[in-house]
Amino acid sequence: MTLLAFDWAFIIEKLILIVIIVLTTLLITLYTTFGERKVAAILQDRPGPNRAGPFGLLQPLADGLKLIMKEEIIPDASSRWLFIIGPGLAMTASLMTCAVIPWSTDLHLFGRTIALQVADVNIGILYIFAVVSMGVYGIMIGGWASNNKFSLMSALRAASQAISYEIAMGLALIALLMTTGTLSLKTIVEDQTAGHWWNIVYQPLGFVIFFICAMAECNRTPFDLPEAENELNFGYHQEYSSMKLGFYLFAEYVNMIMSSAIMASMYFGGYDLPFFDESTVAPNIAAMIGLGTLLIKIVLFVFLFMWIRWTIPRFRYDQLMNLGWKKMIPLALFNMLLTGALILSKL
Amino acid sequence: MNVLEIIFYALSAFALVCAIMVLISKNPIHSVLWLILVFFAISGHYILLNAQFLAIVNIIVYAGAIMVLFLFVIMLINVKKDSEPQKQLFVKFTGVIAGGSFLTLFISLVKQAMPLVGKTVPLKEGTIGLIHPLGKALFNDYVVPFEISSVLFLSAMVGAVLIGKK
Amino acid sequence: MNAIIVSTLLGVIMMFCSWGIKSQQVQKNIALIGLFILIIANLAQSNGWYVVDFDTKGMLKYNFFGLYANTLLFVLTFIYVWINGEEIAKITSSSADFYSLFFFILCGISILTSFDNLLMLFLGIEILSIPLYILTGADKKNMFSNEAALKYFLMGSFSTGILLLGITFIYGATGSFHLTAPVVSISTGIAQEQILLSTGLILLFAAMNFKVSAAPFHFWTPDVYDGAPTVFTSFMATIAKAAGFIAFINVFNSQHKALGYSWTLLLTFVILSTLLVGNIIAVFQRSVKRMLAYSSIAQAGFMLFALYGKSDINYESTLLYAVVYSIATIGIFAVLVKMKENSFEAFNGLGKAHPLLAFTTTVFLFSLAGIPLTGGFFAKYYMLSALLKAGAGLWLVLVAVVFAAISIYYYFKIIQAMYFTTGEPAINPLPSQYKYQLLTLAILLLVLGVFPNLLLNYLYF
Amino acid sequence: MPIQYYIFFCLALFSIGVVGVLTRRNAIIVFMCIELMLNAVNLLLVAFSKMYNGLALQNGASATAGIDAQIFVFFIMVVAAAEVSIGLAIIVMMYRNTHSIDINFLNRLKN
Amino acid sequence: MQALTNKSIAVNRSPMTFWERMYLINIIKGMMITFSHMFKKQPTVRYPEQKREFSPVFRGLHVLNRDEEGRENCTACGLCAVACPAEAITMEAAERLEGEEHLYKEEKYAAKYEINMLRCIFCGLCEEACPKDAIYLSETFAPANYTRKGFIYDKNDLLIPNTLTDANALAKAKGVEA
Amino acid sequence: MMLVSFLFIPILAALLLLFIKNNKTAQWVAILFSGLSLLVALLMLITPTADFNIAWLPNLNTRFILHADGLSKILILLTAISFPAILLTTANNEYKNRNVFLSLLLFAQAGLMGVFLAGDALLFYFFWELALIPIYFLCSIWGGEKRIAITFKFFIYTFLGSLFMLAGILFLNAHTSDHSFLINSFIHANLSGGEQVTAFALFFIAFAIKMPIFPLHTWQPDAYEQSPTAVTMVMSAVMVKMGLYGILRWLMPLFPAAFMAHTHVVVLLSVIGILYASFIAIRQDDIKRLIAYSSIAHIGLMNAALFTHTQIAIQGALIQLFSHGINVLGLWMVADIIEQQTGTRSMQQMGGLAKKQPTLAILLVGFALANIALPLTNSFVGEFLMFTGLFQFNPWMAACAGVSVILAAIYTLNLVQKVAYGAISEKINTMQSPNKGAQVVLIILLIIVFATGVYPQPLFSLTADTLQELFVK
Repeated sequence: MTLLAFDWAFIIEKLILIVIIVLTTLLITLYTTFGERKVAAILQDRPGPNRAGPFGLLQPLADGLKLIMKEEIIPDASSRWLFIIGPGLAMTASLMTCAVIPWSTDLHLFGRTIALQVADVNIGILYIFAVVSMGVYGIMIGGWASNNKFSLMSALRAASQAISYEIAMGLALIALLMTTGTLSLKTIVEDQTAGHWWNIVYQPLGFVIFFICAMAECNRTPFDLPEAENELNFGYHQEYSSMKLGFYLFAEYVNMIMSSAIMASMYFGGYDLPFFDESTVAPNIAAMIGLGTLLIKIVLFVFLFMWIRWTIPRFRYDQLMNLGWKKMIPLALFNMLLTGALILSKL
Repeated sequence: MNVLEIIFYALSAFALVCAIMVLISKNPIHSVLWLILVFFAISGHYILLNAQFLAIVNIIVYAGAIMVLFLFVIMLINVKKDSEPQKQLFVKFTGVIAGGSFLTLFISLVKQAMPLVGKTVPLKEGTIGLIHPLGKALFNDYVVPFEISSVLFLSAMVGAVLIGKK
Repeated sequence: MNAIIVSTLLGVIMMFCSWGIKSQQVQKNIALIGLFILIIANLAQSNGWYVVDFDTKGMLKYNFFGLYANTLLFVLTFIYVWINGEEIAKITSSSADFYSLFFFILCGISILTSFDNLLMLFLGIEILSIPLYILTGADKKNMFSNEAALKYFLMGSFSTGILLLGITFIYGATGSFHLTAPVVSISTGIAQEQILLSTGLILLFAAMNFKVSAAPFHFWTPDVYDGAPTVFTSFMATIAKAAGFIAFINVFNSQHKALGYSWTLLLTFVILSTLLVGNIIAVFQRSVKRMLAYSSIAQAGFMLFALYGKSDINYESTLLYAVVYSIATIGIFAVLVKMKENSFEAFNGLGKAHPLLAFTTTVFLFSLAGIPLTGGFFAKYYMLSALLKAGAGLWLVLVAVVFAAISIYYYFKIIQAMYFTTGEPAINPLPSQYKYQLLTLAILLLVLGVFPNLLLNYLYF
Repeated sequence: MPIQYYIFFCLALFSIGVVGVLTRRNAIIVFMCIELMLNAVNLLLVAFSKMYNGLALQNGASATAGIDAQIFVFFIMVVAAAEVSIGLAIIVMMYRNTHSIDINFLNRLKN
Repeated sequence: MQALTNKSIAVNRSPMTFWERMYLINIIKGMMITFSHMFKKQPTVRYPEQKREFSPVFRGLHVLNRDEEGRENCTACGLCAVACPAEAITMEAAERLEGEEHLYKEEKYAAKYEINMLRCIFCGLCEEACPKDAIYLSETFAPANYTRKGFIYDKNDLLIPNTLTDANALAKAKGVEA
Repeated sequence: MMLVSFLFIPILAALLLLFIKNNKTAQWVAILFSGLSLLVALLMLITPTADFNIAWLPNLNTRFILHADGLSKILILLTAISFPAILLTTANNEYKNRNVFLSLLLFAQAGLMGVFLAGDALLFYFFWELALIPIYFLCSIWGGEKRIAITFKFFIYTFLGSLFMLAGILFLNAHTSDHSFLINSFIHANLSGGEQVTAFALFFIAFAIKMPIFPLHTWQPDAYEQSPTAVTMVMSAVMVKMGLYGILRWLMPLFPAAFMAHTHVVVLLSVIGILYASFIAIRQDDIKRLIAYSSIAHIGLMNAALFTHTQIAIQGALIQLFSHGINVLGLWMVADIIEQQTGTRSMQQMGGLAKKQPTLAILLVGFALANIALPLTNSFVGEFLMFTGLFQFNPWMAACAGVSVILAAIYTLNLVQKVAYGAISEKINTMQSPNKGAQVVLIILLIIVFATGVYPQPLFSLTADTLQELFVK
């Protein structure tokens, strides 16, 4: 069990996988931005972008192109390097999460068994935590480097928000881990596939807490305090333009997808398609079905995110903190105790 | 020199450079960032020693929580780089001399330590750094300190609230 | 184990008391009841009755000394709260928070009196220190208090780093964190085989010196004691420090052999410099509070004598000294709290204005100075006796004696001010029972000054 | 990898921390240097832990030898987290009153 | 005070019950509301392709009219400029010379006639003021231009095409290719 | 039980006095109790006394032992006589908070009694300090103008000395076979030569400061001058005897070898001290200072006699312990009466006492003669024996010391001449006869002076056992 046991074929295989996953993720993200606009439009009884390409499907490309073409502005008084590093960090941190997500069952290609997961570490959930906790740096550094009051304030808000909700999130997860008994995402998903109930059945409260915290971590409305336009103009990326801004915007959507994927894997059986026996089809096809299932789940979650965004108004800052510290954490603790009690009573 | 050794030297050198940068950076924010890099390097070392759990906890706790707090506070009170008037040169000099002699002293001591000669640290092998053995040890032999550390947190919590509230 | 569990529970209860109960008087009474329960619980364990009895896997080791030290320190805390409750209430709107911190500190103390593993030592010290940092900074609006807290905190964390490096070296040498790990006894010098262990022990020694404010690691003490709110200085200088010494003696009574001859050398150096720094600088202080801070350094020098050798009298002397010194210091700080200013002049004419107060102050000062008929005499006596029994040279005793005589100088400055100079003492109004509380302390000291064995007999059940 | 290399490396890190504590004036940076010291100690503990584990494996003794050092590291991290919360609270409190976190201003007490 | 209408609703200030404070129900209600909008008919008019019917009183860009012989109606009397609340209209008059009768209806005509479309508020007062039926507000709208200057429409831009000289011109101008 | 009562009575009285605010009552209570202890002391002379011996601190192996042999008895007697005498003579003096004053004085008495009775080193140390601390407060509160600094100097001196003694006690304790503090265990302690010298030095410093011996005497004249007279009397009559007692009781038996090795040095120091004090005494104008320096000279002589380690000299010193106490007490009393009534201590402003107050003058002359050690006075016997012993020890030193007798005659007679004779000065003129109590006391003292001078045998027989013990071993 070591992370450093590798051979070259293995490395190449993983590299390819990483590239594919990252590219796919980026692609999906692109379309998530499109999806966001579309969902917003539909919820507001309007058609949404529909000009570029059929049904507006090329719209994200156009958006991206626009961002790239924009003028690159780096404010004079900013810390130049940090200003540049900030969005990169945000993007990297959000992309790194996908390394431990099991996308589907193993593929069998060219006589090799290829796991559709970059790294099956036995501390997968901790890894996710580590990466998530890194995510806040991008925002903080970017906000600070802009040398703009609004940016700084929103960076601070983002940081405190992230720290506050990480705790409740962790506590909610601990309750889940108590039922699963493993930290490896792969094992968690496999346990759910193997004819058991999905974890949501055991951990409904935990899921709700996790979901809310995930929303807060992604800075999604109603928790989008860091970029509250009416208070802080545009938040931490106020001074950003061009693709650096794009990175920030992208990172948010990547985060959203990743948290959806995590939630799907941890609470909703991951790539498990209910009432379907994978052994009846060829393994590769089963893997594809699994992948599709997971993607559908992700899409559903992403839709949920958007749906909430366009329904619920933004919190006030004190409300946000109260919710985090006075409601979520006690609730998560209660959930943990309850779980523990139940497990003990079962023993 | 195999790959592992190269990784060891690279990580060590990286960590040392970053640590020195922590020291000599004028801007506190830069110091924080360099320190984060040091922590990453140390996490790399943990992975090299196959202490996976500690590696990840190191990142979560140090890089993810502690340093965020530092950064947060520095931003909150907005320390500018000019706000730290420079110490006199000789103070710095003395400090460096003191640290240097500290290091030399201990290195010379360790060099004399006979029982260490020939002892090696196996890299990348061993299972004790994994979460299962650690968890077993933590909740069997070390359950008392584990529970007691909660007192520590309680007191820190009460303290932070006491100091923080108006 | 009882003490640890009960004190934690009480700490949590006090924590919630600050929500539910607004009356400070009630809070104080709850704290007192809690301390009483704690004392009872600890006594129960001394008699073999447990709340929870489980295998600590060698983390904690209970012997009678530790339990008895617990009892004594809890009683001291009880006295401290009993006397200073009102004063704590003045600092804050809800003293329950502070009481809860006290209980956490007591938990740390109960760990420090009974640990058998360096991990527990580390945790104990931290549990003890963190609330102390807070207490130092408790007076939030006061710049001095803030500064003291920051200074204490930075220095404390630094010493924790040193402590940890020491522990690491010890682990590197022995492969275990247990105190009872095999230590080869070497009589002369440090052998090559032991070099890592010795280095670790020396680092540990330095860090522990830091915690008990022995020179040359004392420099934080005056500032911190001066800056902290006086009531809390009283606590820090007495109960917390005593716990530090008990931990000190617990570690080094089994471990110092690895250092061989150098141990004596090292200890002698530390003791001498502590005595020198504490006493000499105390002479020149103009503020009583600062003088007491330096004097506490000097007293630490005396308490270090107990580390010289390994015999029963070390434990006896540590306990007696800790208790007597704590009572006297709590008393003198309790008087100081009521003074409007900290200068010596504030005491002018106190003997005339408040004879009882002045009398108790005199007893406290006598005890600190080690004058017979007060507990301080026997405390010092036991220390010197321990020193001689450990085979230290007579010259060290003489040096100690000379410093004791020097200490007379600054302690008696207060007595002179109280009795021999006329003036209006700048004193806050005293509650009626306050004098009698102080008188109780003074009588305790006098009783211990004639019959110290009242305290020590229980060590040999 | 010989254990000495780890010791040297960790001591170097530790010393850098010490130098920082001695030379810097900004309280936060001093505090950060203290964290650096703690990290150096952590790494050293893990190295020792692996060393003893390796020895035990060679001798065929219990495979969990040396695990206590890693547990210790875990506790150090726990304590460090608690300490940081307190320390930063104190620093912020101090800043509120004095608008400075320069530890050289702390000499006010001496007068 | 007596309420004038019964439309106002008294604010309920009773403290919220536990369930209300949980907000869960209300959140779900709100979510349902938004969700239900997914299936509602979209009122959007897909503009360039679809166009909404204008009301008969729609007031678009101005045109200067010609009479049935293709002559300009405007006599540069200036009433429109006077009537214009935004002061968007300027003009210069000139006397009709010999041989220009086929161009201008009266002896006086507008040698220069400019409307600043950036100022114009499309109120239609000019139309009402004109005694000669010379100015009309058409149904065209949403002009686009690259410069501000481009929005100052002169007479060439305003005059409707002369159907006598170019039969298709009007249709072309309207964008309805014959 | 009799021995305990010596401690018990004054302490009880002292505690009682704290609650008596009335000056008159307080005075009478104090006199009553001190008289009671005098009675007990007299009783002790004629009945056999049993040791008092109970365990005190078992784990320290220390016992509460009170033991009285001849040496103790003679000093107990001196103490018991001094206190009622002092209280009676100073009954009219003005002291604010008289009850506290008296209480402290009686505490000091208890301490002194304890010192003379203790048979256990730790107990001895305890009483040693108990005697010191009340004196510190007495001098600092009720003393003269420069009292604070001077008393503090006195206190630090003696306290440092006693701390050295404590170190010595600890040292000896560590070397006894049974780790006890009993004097017998100490005598049998297993000490090498060097260790004996060390311990000897530690003890001797404490005693030398207390006596005081040149060059450690600097605290004394100032302290005597600045203290209230009652305290001065206690100090010079009784407290200085603590040092001599310590030498006899502890130093000689415990460290015989070291003692013998240092005799010459100490005697030489003493002789220097004697001469030095005497010369200074001649130049004094202040009565109190004169008596103080004279006291240094006498004590120096006694110390020299002790260190000759000849039986005859020690015999003399033993008697002189008592006699000097009585003499100096008388002198102080007369001086105090004069000072109280005239308000001055300067001899320049006095004269003609014999004409104005003949009784007082006679008393003064009587005590002055005793101070010079004229034959028929009590001092003569003691000094004669001491000089004889000193001469046996070293004739040259004896000669030098002998000069002091002449010097003593000069300054004492000078005192008498200036005070008692000559024209009646302004100040003396206002004097009235002293109160009855004082007169009675002085007369009794004078009777003792001459009685023991004529018939010293009781004193010899009282101290015979001590001498026996010292020289048989």
